[in-house]
Order: sequence, then C-alpha cells, then structure tokens
Amino acid sequence: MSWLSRLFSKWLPKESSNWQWFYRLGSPRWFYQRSGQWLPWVSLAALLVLATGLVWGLAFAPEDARQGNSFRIIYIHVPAAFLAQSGYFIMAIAGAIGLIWKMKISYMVMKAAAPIGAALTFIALFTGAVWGKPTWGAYWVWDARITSMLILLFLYAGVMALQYAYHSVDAASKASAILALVGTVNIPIINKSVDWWYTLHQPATIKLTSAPSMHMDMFMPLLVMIVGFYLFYAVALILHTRNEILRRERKTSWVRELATAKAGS
Amino acid sequence: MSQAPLLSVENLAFERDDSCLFSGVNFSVDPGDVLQIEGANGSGKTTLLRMLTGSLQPSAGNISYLGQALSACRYDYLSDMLYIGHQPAVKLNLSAEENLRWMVATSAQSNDVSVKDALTQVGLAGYTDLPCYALSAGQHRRVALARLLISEARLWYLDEPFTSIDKQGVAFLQSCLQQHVAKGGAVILSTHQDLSLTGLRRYKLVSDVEAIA
Amino acid sequence: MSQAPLLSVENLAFERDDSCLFSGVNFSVDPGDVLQIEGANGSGKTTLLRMLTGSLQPSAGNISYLGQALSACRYDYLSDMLYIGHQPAVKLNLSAEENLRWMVATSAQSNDVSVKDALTQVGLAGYTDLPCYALSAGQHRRVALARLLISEARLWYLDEPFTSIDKQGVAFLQSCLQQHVAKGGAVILSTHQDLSLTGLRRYKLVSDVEAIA
Amino acid sequence: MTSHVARKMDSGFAAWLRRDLLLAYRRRGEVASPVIFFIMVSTLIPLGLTPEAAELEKVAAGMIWVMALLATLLSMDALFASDYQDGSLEQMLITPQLLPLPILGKVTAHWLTTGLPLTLVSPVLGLMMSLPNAGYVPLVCSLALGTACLSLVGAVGAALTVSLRKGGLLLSLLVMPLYMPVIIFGTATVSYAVDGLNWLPPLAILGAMFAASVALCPLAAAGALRVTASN
Amino acid sequence: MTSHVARKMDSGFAAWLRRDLLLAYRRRGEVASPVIFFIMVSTLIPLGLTPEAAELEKVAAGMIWVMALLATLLSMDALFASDYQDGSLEQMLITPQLLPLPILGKVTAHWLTTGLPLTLVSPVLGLMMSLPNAGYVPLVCSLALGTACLSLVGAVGAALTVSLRKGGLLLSLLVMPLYMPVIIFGTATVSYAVDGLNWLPPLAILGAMFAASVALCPLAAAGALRVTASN
Ligand code: HEM
Ligand SMILES: Nc1ncnc2c1ncn2[C@@H]1O[C@H](COP(=O)(O)OP(=O)(O)OP(=O)(O)O)[C@@H](O)[C@H]1O
Ligand SMILES: Nc1ncnc2c1ncn2[C@@H]1O[C@H](COP(=O)(O)OP(=O)(O)OP(=O)(O)O)[C@@H](O)[C@H]1O
Ligand SMILES: [Mg+2]
Ligand SMILES: [Mg+2]
Repeated sequence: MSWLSRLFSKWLPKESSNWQWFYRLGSPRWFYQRSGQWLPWVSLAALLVLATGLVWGLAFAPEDARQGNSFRIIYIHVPAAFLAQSGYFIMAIAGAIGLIWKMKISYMVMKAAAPIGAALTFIALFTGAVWGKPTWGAYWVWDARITSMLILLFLYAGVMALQYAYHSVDAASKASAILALVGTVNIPIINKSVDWWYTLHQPATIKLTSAPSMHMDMFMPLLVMIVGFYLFYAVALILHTRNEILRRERKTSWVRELATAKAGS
Repeated sequence: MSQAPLLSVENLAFERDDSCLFSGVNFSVDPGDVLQIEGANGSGKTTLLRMLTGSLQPSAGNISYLGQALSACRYDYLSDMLYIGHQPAVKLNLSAEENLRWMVATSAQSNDVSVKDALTQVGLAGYTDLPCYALSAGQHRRVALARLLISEARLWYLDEPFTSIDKQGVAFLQSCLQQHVAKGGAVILSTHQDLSLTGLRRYKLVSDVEAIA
Repeated sequence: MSQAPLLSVENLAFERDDSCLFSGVNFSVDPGDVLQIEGANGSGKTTLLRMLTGSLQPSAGNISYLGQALSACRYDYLSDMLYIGHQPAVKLNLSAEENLRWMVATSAQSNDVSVKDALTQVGLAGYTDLPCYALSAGQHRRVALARLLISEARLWYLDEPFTSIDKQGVAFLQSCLQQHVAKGGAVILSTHQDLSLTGLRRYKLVSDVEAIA
Repeated sequence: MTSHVARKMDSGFAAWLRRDLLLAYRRRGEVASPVIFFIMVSTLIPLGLTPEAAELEKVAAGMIWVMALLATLLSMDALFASDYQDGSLEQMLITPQLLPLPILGKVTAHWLTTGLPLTLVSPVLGLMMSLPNAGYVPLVCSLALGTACLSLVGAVGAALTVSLRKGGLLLSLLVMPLYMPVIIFGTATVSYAVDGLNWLPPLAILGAMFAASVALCPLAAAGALRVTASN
Repeated sequence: MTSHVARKMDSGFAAWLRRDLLLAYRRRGEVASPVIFFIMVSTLIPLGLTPEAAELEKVAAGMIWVMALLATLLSMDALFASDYQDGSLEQMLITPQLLPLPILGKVTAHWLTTGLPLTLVSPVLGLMMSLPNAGYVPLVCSLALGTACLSLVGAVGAALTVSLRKGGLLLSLLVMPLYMPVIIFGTATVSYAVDGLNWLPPLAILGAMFAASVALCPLAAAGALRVTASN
C-alpha cells in the first residue's frame, strides 16, 4: 500500500500550516480531549431532536389510511436503514484515510463504526420484519431493498469478523480497511444487481411504499427523525472511538495520568 | 560512490504493539564480510533479518543499500538479495529439482550452475525426483540451501541455515559462504553455533526486554 | 526380571517401498544411559525413533521393553515413554501455558512440578499468556521441551531437541537430561551437535543406501 | 489398574474435548462462521432461483438441509489437519489411551461448535424461506441428530485424508455418499410434518443412525488414523 | 533496464502459473475434486427437493450456479495457505517483481484447475436437471466468465485471511456478499435464454465485472498480502 500513500501524500504538504488541524486530528490524545468537549453538546442535540421527532411522529402525525398505526414503525425503520448505508461509507472512508495517511485515529473510528453500523442494519431489518407481518402477512419477503440490506449486514459482519480475527491491532486495522474499501466498490453493484434481479423475477407484485405521495404531516417528523439519527450516530461513534482510544493507548503516559486523575478525584 | 558500505543499518528499532523489542542497532556490512547475529532465543534475530528483507517495517532508524535508502532503490536491492528463513519455501508435493527450478525462475539473478549440479553438490543426487515430503528434515533444508550455489545476489540473509544439517553439511555450507564472500558478496546470518570462518564478525543482539530484566 | 534392559533393539530393519533404509540395528538401553543416534542427513534417525515409539512398524527385528515384546506390554510401554519429534505438537493459537496443560492432561504420568514452574525454568516466564504463534522459533520449541520437566516417563526419545535453542538453553537441556538419567531414566536422542554428557553413548546409524554407495 | 485405565480413558476424552473447545473459543470469529455461512448460502438460493415465497416454500426444508450438510462438510477437514501438521496427531497416536476416546472428544467439540449452532439458527432460515409452521420442530430435531451423524461420519473421512495435505475436496468425495441417507431422512422428517403425517418414524431412523455412528465411527477413524498418519 | 523489468514481470506471472499448474498436476485427484463435488452436490439436490423433472427444470440454472459458486469458494482458501505455511509466500513478497503479477499467475492457475473444469462439466449437470435446450450455451458462457470473477474476488479474501490459519469459513463470510452480483447475472443469462430473451446484455455485464476484477483484484490482494503475511 506504500505506493498508494506516497501518491496521496503529495497532496498534503507536511509542513503547511493549513493542514495542521488535519494532523492534529490524527493524534488520539488531541481527539480524545476535543471530543470530550463536544460530546455533551452533541448528545444534548441528539436527545432533543430524537425526542421531538418521536413525539411528533408517534403522537401527532396522522394515522395512515391503509396501515393504521403500524405504519409508525417507519420513524425508526427508515432512519435506521438510512444510517446503516451511510455508516458503511463512513467506515470505509475512515479506513481509506488510515491506509493513505497512516493516521491511527481513523483506524479507531473505522473499528468503532462497524458494530454501530451493523446494529443499525439489524434494527432496520428487525423493524422491517415486524412491520412486514401486518403488511405483507410474512416476516420475511425477498424484496430488493430488504435483500440489499441483508447483504449489507453481511458486509458489516465480514469487517467485524476480520477485526476480531487478528491478534495484532495493526494487521486487523489494515486488513479490515482493505475489505471495507473493496466492499464500497461493490455496494452500488450489489444494489443495482439486486434491484435488477427483483424486477426480473417479480414485476412489482409487492409495492413497498407510496413514498412520493406521503403526506407532509407524516413526512416532516420522518425528516426530523433522520436528523436525530445522524446526531445519535455521531454520539455513538464518538463514544466508541474514545473507548477504543483508551484501550489502544492504555500504555501511554497521558492515559495513565488520566486514569490516576480519575482515581484521585 | 565514495565507498558507501554495501549495507548499513543505523539506529534501527522495532516495536510491536507498543512494546519495544530492540533499539539502537547499528552495523554496516561491506563486500567480503560475514556478520553473525547472535543473541538468546527471542532476542529478535529473525525479526531483524526480516526487517532487512523489507518484510517488516522498522519503527525507527534507517537501512541503506550502497548509501541509498531502501525505498529509493527497492528493485535493485531486492534483486541483489537472497533470504532463506526458518521456513525454507520448499513445496512438499514437488520434487527437489522442480522446487529449485521454480526458485531460480522467480529470483532476479542466477549464475550458470545448473540445477542438477547444485542438487548434487548439496548431496541430493539420488533424491531429485522424490517429492519433498519423502525427504528427511536435513534433506528438506538442503533443497533450499542449494539456491545459494545458483544465486548471483551479493547479499545473503540466512536465518539459522545450519538447522538439521549434519556435520559434513555444515562444513560444506561454511566453505560455500567463504567462497561467496571471496567473490565480493556479504552474508548476514543468525545461528547459535560457533563458526570457523575467516573474517567472521559478530553482532550481539540484546533485546530491550532482556536489557531491562 | 533378571535384569532385562529397559529397552533393547535386535536386528532392526526398515524397508520402504521395497528399498531397505537400514538393517541390523542392535542396541540396548539401561536406566542411566544416554544414547545419541548419529548419522548423516537421511540416514534414518527419525525413522528409527518413530519405530521405537510404535508409529512405524519395523520390517524385521524386535524391540523389547523390560524383556517383553512391545505388543505384549503396549499400555505400560507407552505410559513410560515420551517422544518429542521434529514437529513439537505446539498449537499456535493456544498460549504456552494452555499448550503445556493439555500435554500434561493427555500424557500418562506426570510429577508435581507445576506447569508455571516448568515454563519459568525453560525461560518463558514472561511469555505464558501469548499465543504461541507470537513466539520465536526457539521459544516455540521450549514450550514442547518444558514437558521434560513434568514428565515421569522413564524413556525419553528426542529428535534433534537442540534445534533453534540458544547456547544457554542447550546447557540447561543437557543438565536436564543428566538429572533424568541420574534418577534412573534413559534417553535416546538424535542430534548433530557434540554433547558433553557423562555416560553418553553413541550409536552410528549408517543407512544401507550410503553403505552401498 | 482398571480404575486407573478408566481415569485415563476419561481424560483422553475430556482433555481433547476441552482443548478443542478452547481452540474454538480462541477463534471465536471462526465459530460463528458456519452459522454465517449457512445464512449466507441461504440468501444465495433466492438470488439464484426466485424470490417468490410460494416457490421457496417448496424447496425450504431441502435447501436448509443441503446447506447444513455443506457447512458441516466445509468445516470437516480442519478436524485433524492442523493436528497433523504440528505433530499433535502423532502425540495422540502414541498415548496409551484408547484412541477412539480422544477422537470422540474432538468430534464432540466439532459438533458443539458447528452442528449445534447450525441447528439453533435453522428456524431463522426457515422463516426466511417461508417454511410452513408445522415444519419448525421437526427441522430442529432432525438437524440436531443429523448434524451429529454428519460430524461422526465426516471424522472417518477426515482421518482417511489427513496426510494428503489439503484434502478438503477429496474428503467431500469420500463422505458425500455416506451423507446421502442422512439427508434423505432429515428432509423426510420435515416434509412428513409439513404434509401432516407422523414424522417420528424418519426421526427414529436418524436416531438409529446416530447410535450406530457413535459406536462405529470413532473406531473406524482410529483405524484410519493409524494407517494414514504414520506415513 | 525496462526490457529487463519486462522480462522479469513476465517470469513473475509465468513462473508462478507454471508452478501452480504443476502442483495441481501432482495432485491430480484434487483437480478432479471440484468437479466431482459439483456433480455430487447436484445429486444431493434432487434428494433433498424433488425428483420431478418439471420442478427441477425451474431450479436447474440457479442450482448449478449456486453449486459452482460453492465449489469455487471451497477451493479458495488453499490459494495462499500452503504457500504461507512453507515460506513461499514470504519469498514472493520479497522478489523484486511487481506483486500483482505472481498473484495473477496463481489466480489463473486456480481458474484453470477449478473454474474451467466446472464450466466444461456443467452441460452434463444441465442434462441431469432437465435444463431446457436454449440454456446450455449461455450456461457455459456465463460460467466461464463468472467463475473467473469468483476466483479473482476470492483471491482478495484469501489474501486477507491467509495468516489466520484455517480461515476457510471466515473467507466465505468475507467474499460471499461480493459474489452475489455474479450469481445474479449468471443465472439471469441462462434464464433470459430459456425465456427466449436476448441473453447478451447480462453476459456483457459479467464481462465488465470480469474486466474490472482483473484490473483491481490483484492489486487489492497484493495490498492485503503485504499487510497480513508479514505479520
Ligand atoms: C426486513 C424488512 C425490511 C428491510 C430490511 C427494509 C429496508 C429498507 C430500506 C433499506 C429502506 C430505504 C431507506 C432509504 O431510503 O435509504 C427502507 C425504506 C422504507 N421501508 Fe423498508 N424494509 C423492510 C420492510 C419494510 C416493510 C414491511 C415496510 C412496510 C410496508 C417498509 C416500508 C418502508 C418505507 C415506507 C420506506 C421509506 C421509503 C422511501 O423513503 O422511499 N419496509 N426500508
Ligand atoms: N507475530 C508476532 N507477534 C507478536 N510477537 C512476536 C511475533 N513474532 C515474534 N514475536 C516476539 O518477538 C520476539 C523476537 O522474535 P524473533 O523470532 O525475532 O526471535 P529470534 O531472535 O529469532 O529467536 P530464536 O533464536 O528463538 O529464533 C520474541 O520475543 C517473540 O515473542
Ligand atoms: N514419507 C516418506 N516416504 C518415503 N521416503 C521417506 C519418507 N520419509 C522419509 N523417507 C526417506 O527415508 C530416509 C530417512 O529419513 P529420516 O527422516 O529418518 O532421516 P534422518 O536420519 O532423520 O535425517 P535428518 O538428519 O535429515 O533428520 C530419507 O532418505 C528419506 O528420503
Ligand atoms: Mg529466529
Ligand atoms: Mg530427522
């Protein structure tokens, strides 16, 4: 991979002060301290937005004409599905940054992103399945998007399995970064091919949604929930990353100081 | 080239998972040198040799070849180097001859000693057609060592080359090394045995773990 | 038992695919003996040792334990025997301690040296929790050799036990063998190194292939 | 003496079982893999065939069984391979213990780490392939017994091919014919249940096969190892 | 100098290709095994499902493709494993050649010894599963291209798991999702043909995938090997 990093390092003159923040971000210690300052605010925002969205969606949005109240699962289901997909790209980008600029912190972000993304994927699948029972009369249907989502779960599982499989932190990070990158190249191909497969076999007997015709009163809380999920995702990612930083840097002096300070106070 | 050494190592250090294995390793090797890396089990000899071959990245320090950093002359350096490690890269299902032919084909440079001759010289004359899993431990390693007779590389890195080799074989191998350095090559090897080579230099590797203890 | 030797070997021969590797091997071993099997690479040392452990069947000749044929006292013989071969039976994914515990659990007899003590004695004190693939070549073999400290078997068969072991380790291992024979055990080992053990006997194995050539 | 032998017998079984479970635990990722493999292949099938529930329902039980069989088969050649390479198998052959016991220990560990998880996860696959409700209990029962048979029979194949270095596919060749009765009665158990028939008879036959395998396979594997590993 | 590099580039590819083919030839039994595996599993399917031709016809193409995929997957982890164990892989990493070339050589050998025989034998299976006449040519074409993609993508997975000792199932986990587009377009090629549609478009997509894999997979595998094997 060294040719790759050599290629890209040309873009980033090392001494340039414009990029100092970038290299400082690369320092786990700096990230840990800074994120400690951000965290309360982001958490608060996430909480507020999520609460607003939930109350709005569950209590005030109008009932669906055909599905009744069961449609309200959408306020969890769609944001989770959304984030699950973005999460994979976030993970892969973090991995790529690690490979190219050899930045420790981005490997940690990548490692932290995998289980969060997998959990969101699982939530999307699970809520979808629960929703499917009243709507389609079955927990599981081989719909195109559902299938893509399942494959996404497998991709996450692969990255996580590879992380755990290696004893050496360095090898685990690099190997799973490569896998995540290969996965990103494939996600569009997978999604397209699954769509294609589905329309081939099933000329639209199951219409999943009536999204365009969705009423504004239903749609606005959904939007709020999506924003809330993004914020929540950020909180979870920061927390997981901080955890990972402490774990990997436990032998450094600043973490030791931190621990003694905690114990002292 | 105002006499830059063939290989020189400056302040080399190696860390694995945040613990330092060794640091401050300095030596240089000129044509005609045999350098024996000594040290207790686990002191990092294999690690050092693999770092020289470029398989592992040093966490600090420089390795230079004819005065240039390795990254600047990767192709030339790798073409001029031969490494035989603990695992001798001998395929069990192929015969000794097939193994050697393949090794020669993938390596950068080779002289005109024929594969059959080389195998005869290392004492495998009657065994060239057997699959290698039917060879004894020592014969198995001899297949890999036969590469030395064919190689034109100047730098040889040998990790415990005398393992499983009988006394006659050890003597032969030493004469082989002697010839190589006489022709202007250099050898860096690790072994726990005492060698009787003229011009032998030793480097004692002390791992940081031991040094503290 | 009118002083039948601990192990005796009469006229042993081994053939593989109709060609005779060696024949007419005779020796006997009493408590207190260390027998070093010598011979060139490929002369059949490993084959002979594996025959003694019962893994390979001799094509002619007898092996007897305390005067009885092996087939008549299989359980007792196997319980009284310990073999460490070229492949040291160390699982790469387990730690040194787990490996040793398992070896002790499956072997017939063991004394009360604790596993931890044994590992400390062979110099692996700081490495007991690492998976064995993270050990160096010599440390890897030391894990297997730690069995010697725990075993109560009287007959030890060691195939090149000094491979990859550093000088200090070789000295320690020799003292270990010395203690074992002092307690009434016996050792048959193959190695190409010269040993400095009191009461050492040598047996030179010449394979029939060489003898003809 | 006999009690001594008995103690050793036990330790032969228990020591190997414990070790193999520990190894599996060290490689947790790997333990989950047969299950994930199983689920993944089950998504391949609709992709290769059709997403229609009505069609899938027909093939559900058969496919789940075929995939369970393949997942077991895939993990089978690892049973003795690494032990052969690192010399542990040679040590096993020269212990005074009765050889079938360590083998049974290893096979038990294998089943606990492959067959059992497969069995436990099979209802989820049934759901994904729209298996009718009546089929779930028979599916789980037949898989539990059947995968145990597969592990036992597979051990004989693994023993026969161990010294051949990378015998994965040859192994399949050897044991696949022996696996056929298992799959026939396994799928029959489920399809009887789905059709509303009494599914206990085919299950009982699986039980009988299991009993016979427990008795015979470790012996056969022991014999095979003595021949192949000491070569 | 450049011609020297070119010669060496070639020998990097050719030497490894020749060696792997020779190794395969030495183990002839093994080379036949993916094919025999393929045939055997295809006989399992009627056992597990139904012997009726009308039913089998519908699943034929899908099943043949699923089995070809599994047979490739099964043989994939052997690609680098034995080279890793005996030190050949380390030698490969320190040759001055461009690493993707020896890898491409090895993958080519792998395809010639698994994908190609599978492709050649597939019409027989089609016959056994009553595949309609129009399906044979597309089946063979799609398998030829598709199995090559599978070998190439599989090589990346094999490189990622090589130092993990027995990564067979983990490997499946990593590459199976990446295999899904291949199976979709592969089966589509056949089913288009059977339905009387123009089957060239899906085949062309497979071709594009193949081209992309040839360009990218050896690079990714090389990167992966540098990370994993030197550990
Ligand atoms: C396990 C089952 C299911 C999975 C995995 C799943 C997955 C998804 C995914 C990936 C999305 C796309 C989110 C985005 O736009 O990025 C989505 C959206 C949606 N799903 Fe599901 N779904 C499932 C079941 C269901 C069911 C049963 C229904 C209800 C009938 C449903 C209704 C919707 C709706 C209304 C949307 C929003 C549509 C849009 O924005 O275009 N889903 N689902
Ligand atoms: N993959 C690995 N992961 C973690 N630690 C390792 C790994 N490989 C080696 N080590 C550690 O690095 C140290 C040096 O190992 P190395 O193989 O270089 O020693 P060595 O000097 O060659 O010893 P020997 O004489 O036994 O061959 C050892 O203590 C070992 O525990
Ligand atoms: N599996 C086998 N099949 C056929 N021949 C074999 C097999 N194993 C060993 N041999 C042959 O038997 C002879 C003796 O081998 P053995 O391993 O006993 O030698 P050794 O004395 O231990 O040699 P070394 O000192 O190299 O360890 C060798 O010439 C070898 O070629
Ligand atoms: Mg070493
Ligand atoms: Mg030997």
